[in-house]
Amino acid sequence: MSADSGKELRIVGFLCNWCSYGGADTAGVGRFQQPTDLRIIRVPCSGRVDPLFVLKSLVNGADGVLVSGCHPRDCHYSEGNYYARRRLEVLKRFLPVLGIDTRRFEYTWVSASEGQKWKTVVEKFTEGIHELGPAPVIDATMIAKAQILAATAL
Amino acid sequence: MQYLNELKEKIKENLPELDMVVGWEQGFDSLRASPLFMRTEDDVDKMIWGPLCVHNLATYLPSLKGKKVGVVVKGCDSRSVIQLLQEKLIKRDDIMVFGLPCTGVVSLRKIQDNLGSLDYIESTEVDGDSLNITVDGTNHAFKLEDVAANKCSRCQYHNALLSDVFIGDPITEEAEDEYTDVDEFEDMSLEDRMAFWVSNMSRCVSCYACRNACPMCVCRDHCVAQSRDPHWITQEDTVQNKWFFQMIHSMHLAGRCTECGECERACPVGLPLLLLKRKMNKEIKELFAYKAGTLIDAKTPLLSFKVEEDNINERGW
Amino acid sequence: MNTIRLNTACDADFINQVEKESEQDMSLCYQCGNCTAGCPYTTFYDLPVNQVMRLVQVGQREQVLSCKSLWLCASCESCTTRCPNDIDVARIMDVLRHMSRRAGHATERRVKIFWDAFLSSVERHGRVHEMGLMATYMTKTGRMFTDIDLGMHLIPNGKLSLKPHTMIGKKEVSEIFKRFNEERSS
Amino acid sequence: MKIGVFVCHCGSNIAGTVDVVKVAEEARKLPDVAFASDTMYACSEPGQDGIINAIKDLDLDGVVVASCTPRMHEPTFRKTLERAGLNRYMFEMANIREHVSWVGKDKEANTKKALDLVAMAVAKLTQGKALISKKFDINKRVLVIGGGVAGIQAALDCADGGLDVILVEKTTSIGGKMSKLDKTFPTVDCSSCILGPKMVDVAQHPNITLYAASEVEKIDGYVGNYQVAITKKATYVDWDACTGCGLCMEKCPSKKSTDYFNEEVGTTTAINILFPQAIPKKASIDADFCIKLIKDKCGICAKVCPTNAIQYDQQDEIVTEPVGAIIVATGYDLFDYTKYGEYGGGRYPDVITSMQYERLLSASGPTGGHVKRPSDGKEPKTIVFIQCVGSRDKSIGRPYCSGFCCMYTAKQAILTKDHMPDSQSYVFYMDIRAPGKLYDEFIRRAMEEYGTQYVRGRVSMLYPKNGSLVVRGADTLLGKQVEIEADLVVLAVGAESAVGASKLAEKLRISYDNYGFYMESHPKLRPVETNTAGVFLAGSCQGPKDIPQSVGQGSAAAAKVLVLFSKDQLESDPQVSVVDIKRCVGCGKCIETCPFGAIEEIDFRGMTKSNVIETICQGCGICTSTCPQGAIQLQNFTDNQILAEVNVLCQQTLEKSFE
Amino acid sequence: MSSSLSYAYYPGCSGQGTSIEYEQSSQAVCKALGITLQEIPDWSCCGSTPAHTVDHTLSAALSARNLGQAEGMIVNGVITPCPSCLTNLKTASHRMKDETFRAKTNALLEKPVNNTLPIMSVLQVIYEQVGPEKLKEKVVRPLTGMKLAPYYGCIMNRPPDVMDFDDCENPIAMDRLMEALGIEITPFPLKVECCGASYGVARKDIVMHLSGKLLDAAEDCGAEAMVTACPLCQMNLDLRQGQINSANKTNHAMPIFYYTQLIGMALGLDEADLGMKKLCVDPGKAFRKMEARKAEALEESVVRRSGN
Repeated sequence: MSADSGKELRIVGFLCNWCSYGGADTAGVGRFQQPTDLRIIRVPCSGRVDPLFVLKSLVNGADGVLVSGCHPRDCHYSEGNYYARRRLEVLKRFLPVLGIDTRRFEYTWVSASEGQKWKTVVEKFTEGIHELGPAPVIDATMIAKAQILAATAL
Repeated sequence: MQYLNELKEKIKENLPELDMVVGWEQGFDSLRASPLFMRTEDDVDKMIWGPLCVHNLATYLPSLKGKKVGVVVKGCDSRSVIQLLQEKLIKRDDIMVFGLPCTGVVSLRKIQDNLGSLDYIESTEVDGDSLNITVDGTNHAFKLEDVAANKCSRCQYHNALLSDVFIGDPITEEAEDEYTDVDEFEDMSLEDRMAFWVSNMSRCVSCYACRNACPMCVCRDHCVAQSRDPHWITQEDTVQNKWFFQMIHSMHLAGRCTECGECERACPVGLPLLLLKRKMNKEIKELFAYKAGTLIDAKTPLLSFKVEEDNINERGW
Repeated sequence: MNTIRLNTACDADFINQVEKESEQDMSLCYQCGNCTAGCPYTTFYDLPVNQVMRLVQVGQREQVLSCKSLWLCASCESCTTRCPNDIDVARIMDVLRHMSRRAGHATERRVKIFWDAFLSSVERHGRVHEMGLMATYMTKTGRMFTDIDLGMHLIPNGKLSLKPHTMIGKKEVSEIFKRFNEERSS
Repeated sequence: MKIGVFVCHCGSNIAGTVDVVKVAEEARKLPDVAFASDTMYACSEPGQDGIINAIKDLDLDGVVVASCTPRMHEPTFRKTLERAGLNRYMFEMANIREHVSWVGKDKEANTKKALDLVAMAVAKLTQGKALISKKFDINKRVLVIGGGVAGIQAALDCADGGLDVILVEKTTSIGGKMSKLDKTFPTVDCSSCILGPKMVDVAQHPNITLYAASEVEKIDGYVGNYQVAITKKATYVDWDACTGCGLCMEKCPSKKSTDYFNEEVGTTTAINILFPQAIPKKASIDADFCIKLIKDKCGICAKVCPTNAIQYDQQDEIVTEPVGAIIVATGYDLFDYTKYGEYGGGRYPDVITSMQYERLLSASGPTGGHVKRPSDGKEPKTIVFIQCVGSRDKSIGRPYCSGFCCMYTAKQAILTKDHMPDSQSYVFYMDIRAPGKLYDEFIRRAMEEYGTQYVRGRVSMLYPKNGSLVVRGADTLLGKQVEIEADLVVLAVGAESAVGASKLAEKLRISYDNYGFYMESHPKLRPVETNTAGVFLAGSCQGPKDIPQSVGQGSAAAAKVLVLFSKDQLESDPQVSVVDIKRCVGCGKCIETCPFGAIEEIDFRGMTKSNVIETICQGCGICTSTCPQGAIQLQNFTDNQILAEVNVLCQQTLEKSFE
Repeated sequence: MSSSLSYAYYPGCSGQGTSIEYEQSSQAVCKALGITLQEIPDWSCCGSTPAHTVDHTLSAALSARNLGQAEGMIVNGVITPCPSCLTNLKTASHRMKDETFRAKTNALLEKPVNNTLPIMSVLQVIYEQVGPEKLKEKVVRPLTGMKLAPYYGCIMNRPPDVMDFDDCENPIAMDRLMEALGIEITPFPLKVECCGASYGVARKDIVMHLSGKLLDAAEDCGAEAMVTACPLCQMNLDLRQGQINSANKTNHAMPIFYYTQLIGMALGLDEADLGMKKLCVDPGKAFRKMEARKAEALEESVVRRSGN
């Protein structure tokens, strides 16, 4: 299913104010059309993104989470994205044990001038999320099913 | 009860300079040990040592900050001490470490699985590599190996890595840890993995015993799980909240967890909580060739960075 | 010169088709003329390459497909190599030639006959039989003395075999043509 | 809390693809929203008045404006709130233009998205609180990096405005690219005649300290209080003693040294004064060619120097200067045309760059202003100029127009005719870009009065033949391939970002585009500002510029600094981290990760705690995501504020777990 | 046998006919340089220019059949002396990196192709795997005194994305190899200009014009012979030199060598194996000039030495 057809999915973006948020603005100024699923939360720096925001989103119904910051070496705060890179990479690798598809989370580096790149990132990521479909919903039905599954597995 | 007398002697020798020494004594029955805070020589005589001494006593150190404290540690426990020192959560000058070589400790859960109930233990005897438990007049013999904690079979640190006083002969053998348990778990389908956690977490009673037992959980009264500012977890009794708490715990322990397994041991409903932390450690090891609690002078990977990372490659977005 | 009514005379399908078959974006061309500047064949063209590109941009199907230039491009890759916008111009020329062929044009008849003779030689023998190729060409064009002077050197030096190559899998090769033609006609 | 929501139409910019009325209607239903309406232009005077009136009439506690990017108008609306008596931080923006209406065409989806963004902003605002700025002193000195014409202008304007100026120049003289030019367009006046006096003014201005042969090593601090470490590179000459007499140059036996000033047309001596009008007029030694420094022989310059200024053992020296603002004017470099194999890749001596030609034309150049071609010293008769060499060419990664090449090529064609009346110039061009005052007229003059042949098309190759160069190009107007046998080929090389621009950007913590040009804060409205407070741009470091534009920007940047320094104190941004002293366990992890050293360890009633030094904190929030107990919170981006936004978006049905 | 220099060899059709001397000399030189050529079993025509003027899939299929034949062989890659074959093979391989195109191409073939082997020219292998240095060591009969214009033809290096060898505007591989033999290389500006390709038959005027220009330029820059790596170029310049002379009213007598012939000579291989006699324009004059210059140089050095 392509990103622009069918039901919108819930994609949360955390973008650093200086680079990627600016890049998304640049994409807007350039009128680069993008799928509409993404909602952007502005943060000062990718280093501000506690991986727990991502997990919190994923556990509570986000179908995808995207973090984007300045390219390595270009952090407005010199080092924020280096910390972010380690933390987010660890996070991405942690997801499988939870049973969450790693493709539901990605982090990228997009500068304020890269409007075209931002469009590509949004398109690619959104398309990927649509390919995965909606994230499993943790509701009573799922819990009941999980318990039966667990019981039979024993 | 190897080395016990020597250990007692050493503790008594050093007790005058210390506010207390933390060790183990027999708990409410012969199978169970509990922490012992020794302030007098009489206290020291109550001490026990052996495969029943399960608790990681390092857990008590941060809350005893400011006091001069001795602590008795097994190999695995010593890693927690090192990690606490590395993070400056305790002061080296304030603690005295009594290190021991350890061949493994029991898993009460495994024994319980065999006996059905642990409520009526009459006597417990450790004899070489076997464990004899009498319940209701019946003797049950176990091989220690069969009822040892999971962490013991893959133990790479039998001897305390750090000690001011080391008692006994160091054990030379060490096992490999390839995180096969993590790999096996991840062989299951994504759906099954998620179902596993959802069903497990639905049993969680939110008692926070896992957190309280964790030597590296140092926020204590200020745990974000129970605060409104920041308000990470809502008051609702949901699976999401419980599961998310375990994620918080894992993330907070990323690059810090020494895999002592206290979280899992302390859990009253037997949730496999160590698995999450081991997954985290596996990735930390692969990414940064780092193991928590092995070097005092090291820097925790997530509190540092390299401009060019060795193992993190851009995925070409 | 006729006036081209840019809005009504523009064949958008044509532009799309060229872009699709060549996998090139025609709008990238800003008419700098570098392709023409470097083209060794431009002296012989009726339309210089940059004008071919321009005519495609404005959707002039007939004029493009019926020009001689398409049949005189030797795919020397000069245009592609030097295009500042990384357009594979030679590939566009090739694609236009395909379209021209399919539309039944052959503005350089002898060139087409030569190429066709070449391919039919490959189809029949699996490899090109140079002597046979020349024979076919001469018969079809009626130019019986083409390069007869060269034969005087070639034949005695063993450089022109009278017999075609012997090849075991020549049927495999003709099958390729067969499948191609079947697919084409379907 | 009583929040007012204002949804902006932005004319049709937003309203065209977002149902703003519906967004406002739906916003009214959100918790804590006391008022919501749509407005044509929220940023206009009536728009702002509407906000003020609503605040006053309804006694609002906070405002959400859904319009364009906060990077544009957040400061505007914060001032609006202040005028209405509200704290400026009780404000959030929902970016429904750049992030919604301009990037999606589906009105229904856009409207839904816009409402989500509004709901997020409202939720964040409910967790916000009033923040008060602190005041701090500023150091009214300014650093200007780069001594080209933009930097000179900026330095002079600042100095005339009464500021102390530190001017740092990488080479041994100020003057930049302009000092290499013979004449300037469109007036054809002598470059050094108009630049020279300005250079002298710099040297003589009591408020300007000039560091030539120096580079910025490190920059610490923040707006108002920067500490700049400057490396003074060893010149092996004591500049306090050197009088610039030039005796050393006469006697230096190492005469094959690279002549950078003359673009390597000819050579110079190992000890040299960059050019006769250099400021400072001091000699320096090129260590790559000095026999004394390489082989420990020679030493002639030391013997002949009348003031004993030669110091072969001189070392680099680092000085630190405290400043309050920085103007970056590091200019550009020229495209390396050897990337073009079809132009010979540097193999043909008579294919030269426009800047080399400039030196050949210059009366103070290596040929004394007589155009002699490099291969045999003959005067060329036929000269071909090729434009867009390294401009507008995607295949070599230079898709942009360098802007000034059309003009300088016309100038050079005119000068060529002036120098050699019987010569003929040809210019291969793609488009002529001459939008400045008197610019197009100038191009016309080159054609009409000076007989320059303009050929519309690119050159595909050139090769030597019988002592000439065959230039093969296209005349697309004719639809023909054309050839010219030329005696000299001049390549109008484009501009690219200066070597080392990205490194300096990292030191300055400013951003740059894909080509290394520095990013201005807003392309139209804040063209000389950067996103880093106190750092301004002038000249070609921001993008290719000609002399008038560079001078204009130099003055503009100076004006911005003077405005900044017009107050005695600056207000600190209160969006800094704050420690909740109760929650802090004193582990020091925040101190470890803070890139600015803005967090210190303090003793609080016998316990170790962290404390944020407000003026140093830059507000990145790394500490906040580091602290496990959430004890240090970046104001306006607290965990609770971000969580509030997340919660708006991710509210999976909360099912009670079974017991 | 697993020599590190073992390649699947694609001779190309003209190697059996009009460029037989190129084929012979390539074989002989490779053998002498330790490059093992295993002829692709039952290879077929790549389709050359005519195929790609009809359809790109057909063209790719004709080439790909040969790549398929080579895939079973234990070799380091596929090599061919002919630039036209090279272009076809490489373009087919390049385009088949696209899944859809590969599927379309494979549909025309008996047996699908994996497209795994690298494809190179014999020139590239000699230049990169042997190199001018090693070649120089093996020279027994230096060709010092010979002045040559190197002519690469238009498609040996172009387009650079596909061909991925040497410089597309100023290739130097053949220059360096020839210099290793002692030959003096004259600066030749038209190294990559097209010779008129296969228009010799249908549009002779084109070849007369373009190849004529090449001969003029070679003579202008003082070359006494030309060296080339392309059968079509060689044929246009050599075999058609007479036609060119009469059409353009010139009287060139420019020998046109294959570079392999010259390497073979310098390595001391049997002339019969190099097909030197099969050239149309007699190279004798060029060799005589070379010998004369050699003798002159020898004399000069003797004089200089005795003068000391």
